[in-house]
Amino acid sequence: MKMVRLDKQKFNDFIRELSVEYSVYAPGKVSGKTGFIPVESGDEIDFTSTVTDMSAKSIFFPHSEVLFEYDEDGIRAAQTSHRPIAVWGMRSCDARSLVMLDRVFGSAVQMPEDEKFQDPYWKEKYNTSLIFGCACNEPLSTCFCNWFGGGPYNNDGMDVSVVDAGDVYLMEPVSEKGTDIIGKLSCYKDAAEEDKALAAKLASDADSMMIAPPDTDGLGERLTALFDEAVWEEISAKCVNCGACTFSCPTCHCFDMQDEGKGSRGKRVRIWDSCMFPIFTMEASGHNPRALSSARVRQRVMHKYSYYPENYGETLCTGCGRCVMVCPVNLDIREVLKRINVYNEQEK
Amino acid sequence: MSEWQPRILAILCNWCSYAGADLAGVSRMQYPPNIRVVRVPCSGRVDPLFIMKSLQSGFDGVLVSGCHPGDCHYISGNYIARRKFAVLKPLLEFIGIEPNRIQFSWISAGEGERFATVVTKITEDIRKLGPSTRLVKKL
Amino acid sequence: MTELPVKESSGSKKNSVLVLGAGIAGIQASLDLAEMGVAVHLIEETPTIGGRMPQLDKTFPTNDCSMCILAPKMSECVRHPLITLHIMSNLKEISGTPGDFTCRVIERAKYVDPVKCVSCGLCEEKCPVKIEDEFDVGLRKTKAISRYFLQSIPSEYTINKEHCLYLTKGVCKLCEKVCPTGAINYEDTDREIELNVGAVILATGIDPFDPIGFGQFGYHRYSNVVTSLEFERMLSASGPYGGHIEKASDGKPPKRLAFIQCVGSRDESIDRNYCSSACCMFAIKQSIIAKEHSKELEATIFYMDIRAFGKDFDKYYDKAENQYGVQFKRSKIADIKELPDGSLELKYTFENGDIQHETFDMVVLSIGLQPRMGSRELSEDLDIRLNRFGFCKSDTFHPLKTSREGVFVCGAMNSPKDIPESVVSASGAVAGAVSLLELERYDPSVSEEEEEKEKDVTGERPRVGVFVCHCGINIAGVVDVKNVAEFAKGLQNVEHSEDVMYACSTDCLETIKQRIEEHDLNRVVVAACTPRTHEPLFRDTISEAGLNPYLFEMANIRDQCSWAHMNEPEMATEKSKDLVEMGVGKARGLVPLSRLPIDIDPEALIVGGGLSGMTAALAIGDAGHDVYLIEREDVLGGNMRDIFFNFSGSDPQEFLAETIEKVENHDRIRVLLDSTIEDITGFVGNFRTVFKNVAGELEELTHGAVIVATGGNEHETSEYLYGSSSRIVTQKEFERMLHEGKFPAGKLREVVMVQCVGSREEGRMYCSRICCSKAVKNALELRKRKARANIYFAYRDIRTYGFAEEYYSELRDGGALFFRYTLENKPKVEKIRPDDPDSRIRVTVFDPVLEKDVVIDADLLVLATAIDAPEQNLELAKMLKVPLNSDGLFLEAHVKLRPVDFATEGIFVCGLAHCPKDMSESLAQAKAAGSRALTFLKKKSILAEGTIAEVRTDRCSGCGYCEEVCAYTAIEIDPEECVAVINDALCKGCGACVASCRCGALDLRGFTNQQLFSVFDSLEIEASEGI
Amino acid sequence: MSMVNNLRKTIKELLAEKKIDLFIVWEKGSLPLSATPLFITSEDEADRAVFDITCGNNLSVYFTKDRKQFSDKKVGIAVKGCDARSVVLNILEKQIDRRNVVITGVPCHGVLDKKKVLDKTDGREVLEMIDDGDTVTLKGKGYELSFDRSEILSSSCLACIYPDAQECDIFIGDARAEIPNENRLKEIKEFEALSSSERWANTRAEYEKCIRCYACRNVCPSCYCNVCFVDQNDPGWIGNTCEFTDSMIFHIIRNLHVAGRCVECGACERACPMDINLLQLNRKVAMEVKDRFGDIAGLDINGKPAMADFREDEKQDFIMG
Repeated sequence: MKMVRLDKQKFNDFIRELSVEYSVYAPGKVSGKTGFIPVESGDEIDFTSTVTDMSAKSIFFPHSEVLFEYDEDGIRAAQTSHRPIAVWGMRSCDARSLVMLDRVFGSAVQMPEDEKFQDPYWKEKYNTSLIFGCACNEPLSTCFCNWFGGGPYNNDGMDVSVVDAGDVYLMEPVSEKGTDIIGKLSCYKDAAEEDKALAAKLASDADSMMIAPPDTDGLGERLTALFDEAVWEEISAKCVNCGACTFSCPTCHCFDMQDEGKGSRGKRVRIWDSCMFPIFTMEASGHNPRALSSARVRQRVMHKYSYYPENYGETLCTGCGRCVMVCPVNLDIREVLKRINVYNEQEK
Repeated sequence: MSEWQPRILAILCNWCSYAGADLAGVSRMQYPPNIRVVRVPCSGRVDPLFIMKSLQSGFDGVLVSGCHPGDCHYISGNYIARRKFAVLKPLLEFIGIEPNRIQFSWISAGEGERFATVVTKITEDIRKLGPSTRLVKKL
Repeated sequence: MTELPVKESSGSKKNSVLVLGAGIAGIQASLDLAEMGVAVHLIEETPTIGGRMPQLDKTFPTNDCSMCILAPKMSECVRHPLITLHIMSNLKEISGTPGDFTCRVIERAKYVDPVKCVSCGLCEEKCPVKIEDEFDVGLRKTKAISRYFLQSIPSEYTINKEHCLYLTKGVCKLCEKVCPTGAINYEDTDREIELNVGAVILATGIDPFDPIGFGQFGYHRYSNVVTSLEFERMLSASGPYGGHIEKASDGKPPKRLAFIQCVGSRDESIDRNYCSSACCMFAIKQSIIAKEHSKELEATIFYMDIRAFGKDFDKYYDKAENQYGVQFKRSKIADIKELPDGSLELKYTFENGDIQHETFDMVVLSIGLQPRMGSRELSEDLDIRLNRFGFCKSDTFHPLKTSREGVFVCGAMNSPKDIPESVVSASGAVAGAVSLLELERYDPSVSEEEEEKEKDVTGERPRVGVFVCHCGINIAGVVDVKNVAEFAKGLQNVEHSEDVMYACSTDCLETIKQRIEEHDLNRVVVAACTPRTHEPLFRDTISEAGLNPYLFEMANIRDQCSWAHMNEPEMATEKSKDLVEMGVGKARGLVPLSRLPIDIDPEALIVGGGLSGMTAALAIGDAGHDVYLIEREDVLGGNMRDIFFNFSGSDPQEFLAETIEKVENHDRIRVLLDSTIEDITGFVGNFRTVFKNVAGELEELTHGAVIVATGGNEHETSEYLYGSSSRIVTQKEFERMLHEGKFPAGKLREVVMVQCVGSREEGRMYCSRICCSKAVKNALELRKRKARANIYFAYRDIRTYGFAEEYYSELRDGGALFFRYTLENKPKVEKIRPDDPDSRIRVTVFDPVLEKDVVIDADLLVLATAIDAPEQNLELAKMLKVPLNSDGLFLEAHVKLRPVDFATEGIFVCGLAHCPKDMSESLAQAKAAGSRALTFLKKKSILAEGTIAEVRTDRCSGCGYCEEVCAYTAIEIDPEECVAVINDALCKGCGACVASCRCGALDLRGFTNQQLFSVFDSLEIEASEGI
Repeated sequence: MSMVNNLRKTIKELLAEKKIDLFIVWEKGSLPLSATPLFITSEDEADRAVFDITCGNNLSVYFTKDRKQFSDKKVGIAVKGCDARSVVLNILEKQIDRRNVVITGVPCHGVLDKKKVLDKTDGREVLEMIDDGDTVTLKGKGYELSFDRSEILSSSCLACIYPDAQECDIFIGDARAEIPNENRLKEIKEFEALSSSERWANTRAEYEKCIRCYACRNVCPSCYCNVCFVDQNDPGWIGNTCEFTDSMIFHIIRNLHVAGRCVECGACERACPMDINLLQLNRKVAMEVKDRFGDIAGLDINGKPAMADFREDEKQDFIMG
């Protein structure tokens, strides 16, 4: 595959050209917080943060999404825009998360092959999307993407991999869609050999900045073995069970459905939910299988590092570090995983 | 209806304000037909959330009325209510909800005329403000 | 439905009572009797119940709205199945013996069929005859066909036959023509009925003094001189001027207002040498209210003495003076002159003889209270005696008995009274009446059979029936009723909708029942008039059709729609649709409610063995219930043991001895002397008390009611050198001195009495009420024994209210000297020989008449010391969870209408524990407390309200806010489970706890969050775009 | 440092004398700007206890977690002035048994607000922070910044008048009583001075950010309902969507629910991942409660919470005349 270079001075042209066919999303600031926002020109993009405050998942899986509306005349599907989505500037951790989410929304492993449910709301957006990733040259101290097979220059989930090389962006298509688009757009030139060398240098520099991961092999099994252990009480002691971690997480995807209606008119809305909330598992009878905080914290950890890997062969965590940053009580997932390791060896 | 007509929810306590509203009617006092009355036992029953919900639901204004201090059929329900409103109203004004959208009054069983006056006043106030938009939830 | 005694009068004399007069006293007496299971015939002369109270705008000292507090009682009274109301009726004769009277009653013709009349008012509108409105004391006109006042109960119209053109001249009949229901009946005649009853209670009340023949103040000559009653109507928001005070001369609001006190009171020249007791407070109230209407207004009260002697009255007086700036001028009005601009020039004389002139815009005559017109005739008809002023005669020890056995009196009929005292006397009279009856305890709960008849609607989807009432043209004349009914058909869950001519008519009620059957309706909405009057009727109707009565909702499209928007028919129709939609919204979520029975233990506990406690014990014991009378001391009698005289000359000690004997020998009363209460737990009907008995052992009692009669203490003063000399004594000590004839050595020539020792000043901002009368009484006794003694009074206001005024005059006329002192200039007291414990006392007091100090070397100084609340009240109040006021006195549920009840059901108060009062008043209140307790004890069970709060314990975090905000102590936090627990017996269903519960753990049945949300959400409102 | 040593010593003593089963305190967090709660049950853990500018968490929140998890334990807790008021409030509201808690006051000179720090660094990551009492120095990749400590203090601390516990069993050092603070209501008054529509625009912009993660609620010691009203669904009080009206009403009602109960510790604002200036409304409400009812939440252990109380002669200027 060929690498191309985009002069940053031409970045606006690039976005404009992309906008002809796509709704373009890119990192931007809303009221001081960074996330992925719809843009029409490069000027609206704010690319200063390594990890945006909010992840990119809400582009495809919004916090509140109307599924359908109803009235006396019947039920109508929610109105959606049919323009495909292009996302610019997704870090490897976010791009990888989309792959993980797509498995859930599009090819749930629990279902037989011919009955696999394709979530239309996700699929419609995701399948036609175009992801321009952006490698991290300066990973943060909270980044731990290298723990689970990722890395600052990992390309999973991207259609085009982008490297910020000073005055230019170096782009390399990593999927068919990526190749197509690179072929279609006009505002860049083929990359030179030095460019490729620079990209490789930046990649290895970035990799070297990452802190060496602990041993995560067999983490799932270890967790399963600890299911009934008191360690969860210790780990969860400081957790206040808010949803800051789950809502900022690029891979958390639990939702609730609510009907909002008045008389005979209304709509059904899918809303983010969090396994941290006590009512998440509240049953109609009033019984709550995860009434205690420890059970909920365990669930979150198990889901990410045991259940999902069991089903799909990789963890449901891309190591973006957002949960580490937002946790109001500094319950650091990295510390939790280390503690699991230690507990296994020493105390069990 | 051709012209915009505000719809105002009035939450009235059973013993004083609702009786005052009845008296206004019995006395054939005329006031604007824009209020929609909900009867509750006591102003003390009124949860501030009722007011928020009504605004969200699209009412253009809300009036809550109970017995004058000291008159409460339930001894002190209106005092309990008053504390809630004393906090709610400044808070809503603080965030920028128009002050006249939500109003509180004391109307006794004998104050039919006052009821008519209060309703006239709040209707005029809200007509001036125009349709409520700030907390309305569109379905 | 229930096992209530039948209300048929004849042949059931043993459990029926006739009450004459349906003012507040008559209403209270009827309600108390009916609650005990007694059938009541309530006879009222006018076309409505309510008496004088509805004429009042506000009531003192709380400024409660009079109608707000009275209306619920009125409707309760008229709805009670055991009360038969006879309006426009007069009692003509009582024959037979106590326990078995036959009463002849004339029911006057009403000329309007009350069953057909829907109170639409068309007749009044069309009637051509204007007459003076009695209710608004002539300030506005009414018609020959009318209702007495707008909120009359019953609300039906009647024809005034003296003025009706057809009935007097045979022409007109306009009302008949316009009446939509054919309710007019010119053929109606007076009817005579005979009622067989066991006892009679008279409560005919009072009339205001009519100053018209009393030239001095220019009433009816000067347009801006009005009576206090007229002024009250002016102040009233529902009055003729809509609450705007206007001068008759020019319609402008007055700026300077004068109140002249004692018009028709304390006036020997017109044979009214009694104090009307209420007018001082009435004037203070009116001045405060007038000032509230307009801040610029200046009010001056011209008075002789301000008699603010009731509970918290002095604080009110103080508020008027210091907070509202009302001027108080102690002076005599010499003359009033009308100036050309209609203002009035008052000439008045101060105590020192100074004469002043001052101009006012309006003068209010504080008219006194006098016996009701026709009371002399009535007394002859009924063979009862009156006192010299024409009030019904009763004696000190039996204040609620008339001269005829079995006939009781209450309210202001036997002496001028304000509202709470009338209410007290009414309940008290009931105690007398029930002692003549044979009453069984009864069970008001719904029988199982009845319960089974009720259709189970749980799990059914709502099937709502809507009935939209035309109310003749009352609604249909404005609202497009058919359109509304049609609209309702389209609403979610509405199974049936129709318009009906008169929803409340018998045939329509049948229709509703049929439709419930036909369409299998499980919720009913009636869009008609106000639920405040009609909800009970419709609830009964759907109940007869097998639906739980709470599955009903009303939309008020008459009182609050068609009547209020008569000129905007389209908008009124739109509003009606919305109201129906909201009604359906509420109805959708309604669920059946039941009123759970709470068993009642038949015994009563009375705390305190003084006169009040003993009297209450006898009232309950005589009604056949066991009573525990607990007393800390080793002897019964309390403060009464120190009382030896009274004005009437009868012997208090003899009466006390009789009472103690009756109590001690009563087979229903267990006297527990030398005993102290350790703990009281439980609630109405189910109290449990642990006390330490005479042997020092703990004993436990169970009982259904508690009466607090803990009395009061004489204030221990250190003022005026008390304690330093044998010649300085309190009135209590002085009374014993008089009784025992043991006076200080030597001649007793100069006796000084100082009033208000410890009362009405910092630390005790209340009047001890009885000290003035007591001092006067003792002074008169002294006069009897030592005719040559000179008696001097140092006082602030002489408060010999009621008939005690006569004795005050007697003393004054007999030469006693009175010096008024002020707080700033109290009498000075010194011992002539400081070291001698028997020294004579030199009293220096400023005489405001002579404007100089007067020095008296007294042989005896008698101090009228205050009455204190016992300190133990606090502990008892905590145990009972009832409140004390800032003076340490027990605080009743409502100072006007529930003067012996606590907000917490099943607990009552009487005597000095409530506030200072005299012997007769204590007796009346003790009987009242007994009666009120019997309204519970006479039932085997009481029914909890249907609309009460409930807890979802899984949501409750036990923060205790609900407990704090509940005025009825109906919620407690269970200390073990840390969750709120509601006592169904005590919950009144106000919902304050529900709205105060952040956790959503509480809800109010009948007004649940869900139900109310569905009302707020029911309307389709075109939402505007958010900005 | 001696303060922290004294704190550690106190914890050890309490544990050694078996006066407590557990001590709740802060320890150094995994990030330079964070401290993290620490639950000490044995003396050897006590040396991990710290108290510094990073210790923003109001630890009293843990008493009501999992339905009063410590109800059968004797608990010691380290508190700042605001935290102490939370403890008092929870005692008044029967969530904590006074007899079972050893309130240990620590002298507070304010805690930092991470957002303010990141504003200082233009969003650059902080790798090290040094607080010398007056000046704070931040270090990161390629930069070092020093500035006045007050510039990064939480808005709650800037308005604080009770930095130290007014009700406590032990105080590490000398507790200060109420301290003057002229600027206490400055921001509120300034906001009030804006026009109604300006205020609305402002509020809307802030609360539109809300992602309904409920971190504000969950770190709040006054928010301990078993099921928060917003989570209840029979009936559902308000929607859980991110639609502005739903979020706004959630916050309005939450504010009313903590009216007279909010100790203005600022935990909510610091916890908000979307940087909403949550405390502004809380402080406005607290100001009204103080003005109208004379109450300051959690100050009087013998008092009654404001919203469970009333006085007959209260100001009622908001009632239609």
